Amino acid sequence: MNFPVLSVITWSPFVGALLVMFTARRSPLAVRLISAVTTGISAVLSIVVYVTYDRQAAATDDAARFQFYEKVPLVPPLGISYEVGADGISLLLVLLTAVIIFTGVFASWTVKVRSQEFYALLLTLVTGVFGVFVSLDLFVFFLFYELAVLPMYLLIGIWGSSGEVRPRGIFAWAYRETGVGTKEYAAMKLTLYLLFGSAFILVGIYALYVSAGAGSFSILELEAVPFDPVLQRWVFLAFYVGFGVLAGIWPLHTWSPDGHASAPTAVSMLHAGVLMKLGAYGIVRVGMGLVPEGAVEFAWLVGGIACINIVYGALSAMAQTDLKYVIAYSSVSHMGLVLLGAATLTEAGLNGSVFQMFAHGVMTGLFFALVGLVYEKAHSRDIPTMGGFGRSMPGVAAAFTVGGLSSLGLPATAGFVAELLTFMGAWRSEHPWWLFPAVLGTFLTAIYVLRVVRAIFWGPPSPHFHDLPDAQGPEWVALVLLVGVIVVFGMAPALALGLVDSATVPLLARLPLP
Amino acid sequence: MSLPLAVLALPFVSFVLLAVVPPLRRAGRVAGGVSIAATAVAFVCALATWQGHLEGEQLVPWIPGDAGPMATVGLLVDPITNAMLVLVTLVSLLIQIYSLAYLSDEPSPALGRYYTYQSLFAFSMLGLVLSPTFLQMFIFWELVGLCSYLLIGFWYQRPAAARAAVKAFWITKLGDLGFVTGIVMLWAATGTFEFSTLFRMGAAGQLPAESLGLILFLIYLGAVGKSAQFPLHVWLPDAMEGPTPVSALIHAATMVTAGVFMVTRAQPLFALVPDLVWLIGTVGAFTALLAASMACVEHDIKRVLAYSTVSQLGYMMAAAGAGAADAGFFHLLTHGVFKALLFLAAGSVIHAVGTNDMFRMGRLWHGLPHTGIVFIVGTLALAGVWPLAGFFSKESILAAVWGAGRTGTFAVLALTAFLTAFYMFRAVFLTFFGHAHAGGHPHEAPWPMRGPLWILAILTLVLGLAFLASPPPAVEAHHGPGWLGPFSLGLAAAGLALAWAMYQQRAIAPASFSRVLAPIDFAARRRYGIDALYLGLYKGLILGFSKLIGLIDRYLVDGLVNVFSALSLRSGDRLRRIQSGQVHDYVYGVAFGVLLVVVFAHWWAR
Amino acid sequence: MTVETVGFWLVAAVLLASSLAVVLTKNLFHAVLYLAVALVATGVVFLLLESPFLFGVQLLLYAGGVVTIVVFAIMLTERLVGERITQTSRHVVNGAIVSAAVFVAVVGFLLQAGAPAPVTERPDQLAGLGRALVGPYAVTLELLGVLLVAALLGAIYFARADD
Amino acid sequence: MSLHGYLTLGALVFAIGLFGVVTRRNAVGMLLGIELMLNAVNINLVAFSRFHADLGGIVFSLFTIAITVAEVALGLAIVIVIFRVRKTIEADRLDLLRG
Repeated sequence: MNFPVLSVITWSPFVGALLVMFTARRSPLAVRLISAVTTGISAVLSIVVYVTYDRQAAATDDAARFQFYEKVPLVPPLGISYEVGADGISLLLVLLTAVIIFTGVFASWTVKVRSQEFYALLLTLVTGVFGVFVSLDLFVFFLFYELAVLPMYLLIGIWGSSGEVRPRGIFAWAYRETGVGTKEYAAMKLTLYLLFGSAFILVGIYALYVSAGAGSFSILELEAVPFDPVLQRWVFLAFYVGFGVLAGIWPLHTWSPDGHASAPTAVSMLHAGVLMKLGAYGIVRVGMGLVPEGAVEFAWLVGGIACINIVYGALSAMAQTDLKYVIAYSSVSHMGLVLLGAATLTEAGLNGSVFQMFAHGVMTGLFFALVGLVYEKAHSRDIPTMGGFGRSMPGVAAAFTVGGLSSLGLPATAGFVAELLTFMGAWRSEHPWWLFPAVLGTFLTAIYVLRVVRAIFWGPPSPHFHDLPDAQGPEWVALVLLVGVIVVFGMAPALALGLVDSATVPLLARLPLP
Repeated sequence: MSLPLAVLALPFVSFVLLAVVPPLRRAGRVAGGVSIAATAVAFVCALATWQGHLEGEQLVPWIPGDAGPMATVGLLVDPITNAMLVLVTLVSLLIQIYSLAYLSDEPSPALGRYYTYQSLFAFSMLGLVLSPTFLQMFIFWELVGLCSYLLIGFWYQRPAAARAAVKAFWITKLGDLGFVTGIVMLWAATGTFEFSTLFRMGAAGQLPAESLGLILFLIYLGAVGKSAQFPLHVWLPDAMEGPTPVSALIHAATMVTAGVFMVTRAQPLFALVPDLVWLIGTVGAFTALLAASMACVEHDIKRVLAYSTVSQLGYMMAAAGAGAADAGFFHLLTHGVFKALLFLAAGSVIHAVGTNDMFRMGRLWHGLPHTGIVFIVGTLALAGVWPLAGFFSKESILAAVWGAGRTGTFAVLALTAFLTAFYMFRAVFLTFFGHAHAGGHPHEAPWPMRGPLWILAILTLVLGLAFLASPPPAVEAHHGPGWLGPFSLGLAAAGLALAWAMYQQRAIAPASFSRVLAPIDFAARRRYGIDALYLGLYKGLILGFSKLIGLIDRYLVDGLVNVFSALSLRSGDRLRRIQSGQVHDYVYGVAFGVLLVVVFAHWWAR
Repeated sequence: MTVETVGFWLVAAVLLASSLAVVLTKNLFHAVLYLAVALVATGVVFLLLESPFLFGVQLLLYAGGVVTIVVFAIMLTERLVGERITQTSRHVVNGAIVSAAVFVAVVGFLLQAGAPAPVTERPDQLAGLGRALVGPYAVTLELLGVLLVAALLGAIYFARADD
Repeated sequence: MSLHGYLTLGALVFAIGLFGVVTRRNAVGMLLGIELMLNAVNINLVAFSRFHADLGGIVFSLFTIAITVAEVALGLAIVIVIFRVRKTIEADRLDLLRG
């Protein structure tokens, strides 16, 4: 038995959470150090597995697709086992998660209230995310999925911040009764939405499990089962809706702006950066991987809704005056690009989609880290009152600009490569017109991102704020790391795409494309 | 290929150094030194490349794919590239030296930032001209756009600069949408971005005939945005909010010519679609005239030059539209030299008097003789006066257009040539002669600024003389009829004379002149309403629509969610009344449950 | 009329009468005493069903233990309140209707089901019981022990004096 | 005597117990009703055991008895606590759990 490297990556944060809960009482520094070390272990190991993955073997031998494989039977009669393994897609996303949580620990260095519990929950959540990306057993996959979703409720409900939404319009009465705008509302909304999605996923998983003979939850074994086309269609729809809620598909996306806006910095980073990717990953891995006919059948739906997401999200982002809402809606828009890439069912598009998951994850992580910094220093998220921050916080301004440029797909940032590949895939897909909403989306993104940059960092200094300090100490670690990843992967996309390609090509080869 | 690679790498190294080593950047002048040194060495390398006729192509995979790389990057060196390399490095070098004095009042960190951007720009522009693929060209195309954005917004605390920067970015981005769509479609049809492969396929007739027109049109849109062609020209005059050296480098000599360069580069492809070539020429000529007319009523000296740049870019495009991309490219090179000269001279004037408004200048000749001389040299070159460099390139364009039988275009260009002479001499008379306005005693700029001016002025003259001695291929290729030379000189003279009469002698009142041409004057002063149209579209359509979507999302899509939520809360509120807290009631409930089960077992389960 | 039949009717009559008395009598103390009678009668029913062991358990544990606890409880609460506890009933008609309905439903169900074939062979009950308790039901028995301890602790916790 | 006889007897006692539970105001009185109901169940279990020759019924009635004892002990403890706190054991005055 080799060193169980994926398990160590996955459980290291959890061990960190336990250590934080049991040993680090009343020592905020120890809490942070333990968190940094345990997530650091995950980060280092995820780089190691990323580098040592044998691409050649994966390309030639179908059995070697999932490497670093571990399997421990849990409930043999039901075919449940702890089965983990990683291919190119998983590895890239594991790397993303590691980067985001590692920087997230630094970005939330200044959390003061109940920091012990905060970090413990955060680390628990990360274990769930890692677990989803590496598990090859649907049952365990689902457990990790829930583990990744539920701590969010507490994290937002306790450490979040409330905003204000004025009840207006024909449904104003409903707003008055639901407490919209408060962090409790946001936390509840997010949790209910995601559990709503989970129900669909669970149904889909059981449908596959039962119709395959109720012998195994293993993805590898279920892949080999030729399911009935009609079943495939229904199950794909269930997966699409279930994972799609987490991926923020229109019109089931409204939890995301409220949730992201209310969540504390590291949680927003993790949530927009990684958790939404969980949804897209689920659609690709479980949806396309296990029910390929359903995926082909409903590509038009996935792609069409993705187009709505792109344009609608960008326009909504433009209309916001709250900084966090802008970023949250931009995530909705970019998740549209991710799903559009996947829906093209082409090599370029799917590579673009996976790369977009990575690029957007890092970028939005950077955004939320920066917004957190600005919020912490200015105690405001209201864009119209801001201005001229570039003078007092040049570092934040520069990092925000880089993030923004990546968001609008400027070359030499990771966002460009992802968008370009998506475009290329779109025009080669069954529905070439998808190209136009996607391109339009990048233009709209350019408008709202640069408007925000101009409104916050440019122009004469705002009279409402004085002596805003730039990022300092641990916060720099987060910013530099994230900016570096964006630029490096933008200039040398082969770093990621070679690996991704080795995973997407076999996936696409299994699709019954016309 | 190591020499061209060095040309590309040096500014990049300088940029990376300045970007990731904050102390170096914050040192200001030291950062300038780093950047200037890198550019100087790059210039030498570019000269060596040019002289050594090092030509060739090299490609490496960039985006991997299952069946070979999906996209490649690399270096392509050919005569066009060589000429551009020399121009870009030379003008960059001179302007970076000039800026050292021009921006000497800036705080050190800001100066360091400026040179960081300058290095990035030099790198991006060189990468653009060295591109062997459409994709790489697009990458650097966007990067120079980014530099333009950052440098226009260099004084980011000025609202006007901030506005101009985003406007420039958005408008060029609009064209770039076409560019990227076009190359993606081209890739989908052919599977490659490489020029050489595409040219080969084009020559062999393997390109999809029916969609090629659309694809190339979309790609041309990128050039429309970048090279400020009608109707996307509106950003360039506003871009003058940036520091003057930036205007000289980016918005006159190099970046804005990228569109012309691209059309020249992809000439073998464009030649396959004659209708599109016709369109390019027509739009170019129209842009030339439109911009010239707006330059005639402008008060701001930099904006006059900006409109003149738009106008000259139109000229170049018109040449390309006449199937003479080489003539256009030739004009690009000479224009790069003397327009940089004009901008830098204008910068020197602004430096001396502290205003951009020509009507508040006058009689500067006495205070600024050096600047005056070089400005007039540049003006003469721009007006196309023999034997300066501009004469030859302009001549070859007119000859090419006449030779292509496009009389209408020729007439428009001739009128533009007349207007060019007029508005440029208008600027000369208003600035250097006439009546003194500005208080104080304007004095000549320091030598770091004067040096580049003289170098460029001498270059303008020497190039002209060199062309006289040995006509370049573009001039050789396009011989106009014999009357063409005198004719265009006559146009220039007429423009000079009119400007002299109106602004020096005051023999003709400008007011009475504008009364005669009232509608045009009215429209030109309002920029033909194009800016207002864009503003209206932006505010009304995009922002308005986004507001609407924002409200729909908040109050309709999310509203429905909240209605569900509120209804659940309400029904929960009703249902909880069942929970009376009375144990007896619960026992009744259990009893009824048992009854229900039993009844069910009785009647339905049978 | 066998002995068993006669015994059954007799015991049934006693059981029903005492049960009714439990739920109808005003005095709580008397109700407890009637409950004791009912429990003993149930024990006799067990005897009729050839389960002497269970009869013993019923007498010792139930009739002895439970009744004693209840009596203690009543005396405690009386002392606390300082007055005799009489009890009143409420919604007697409703209660009667519901109980009658449940009875009718159950009996209706019984009438539908046919009587099982009488079993002739009688296994050795006591030995079998012992084996079952330490065999298949061993874990359950242990759990029961845990439950009893927990209940005991709980009862002590609840009933402890305030301090 | 047939199985039905015993079962009917059980049902009757059960019904009487139920009547007690729903009509008694006093918490102790309700507890007594519950005892009756549990007894009825035991009768059923033992009767089934006897007529099916299966010891399971007897085992279960043993368990039932044991659990009943625990239940009574706890129930009465709770009653006493309630008594201390609320000064009443009238069940219809105890509605803290009303929704």
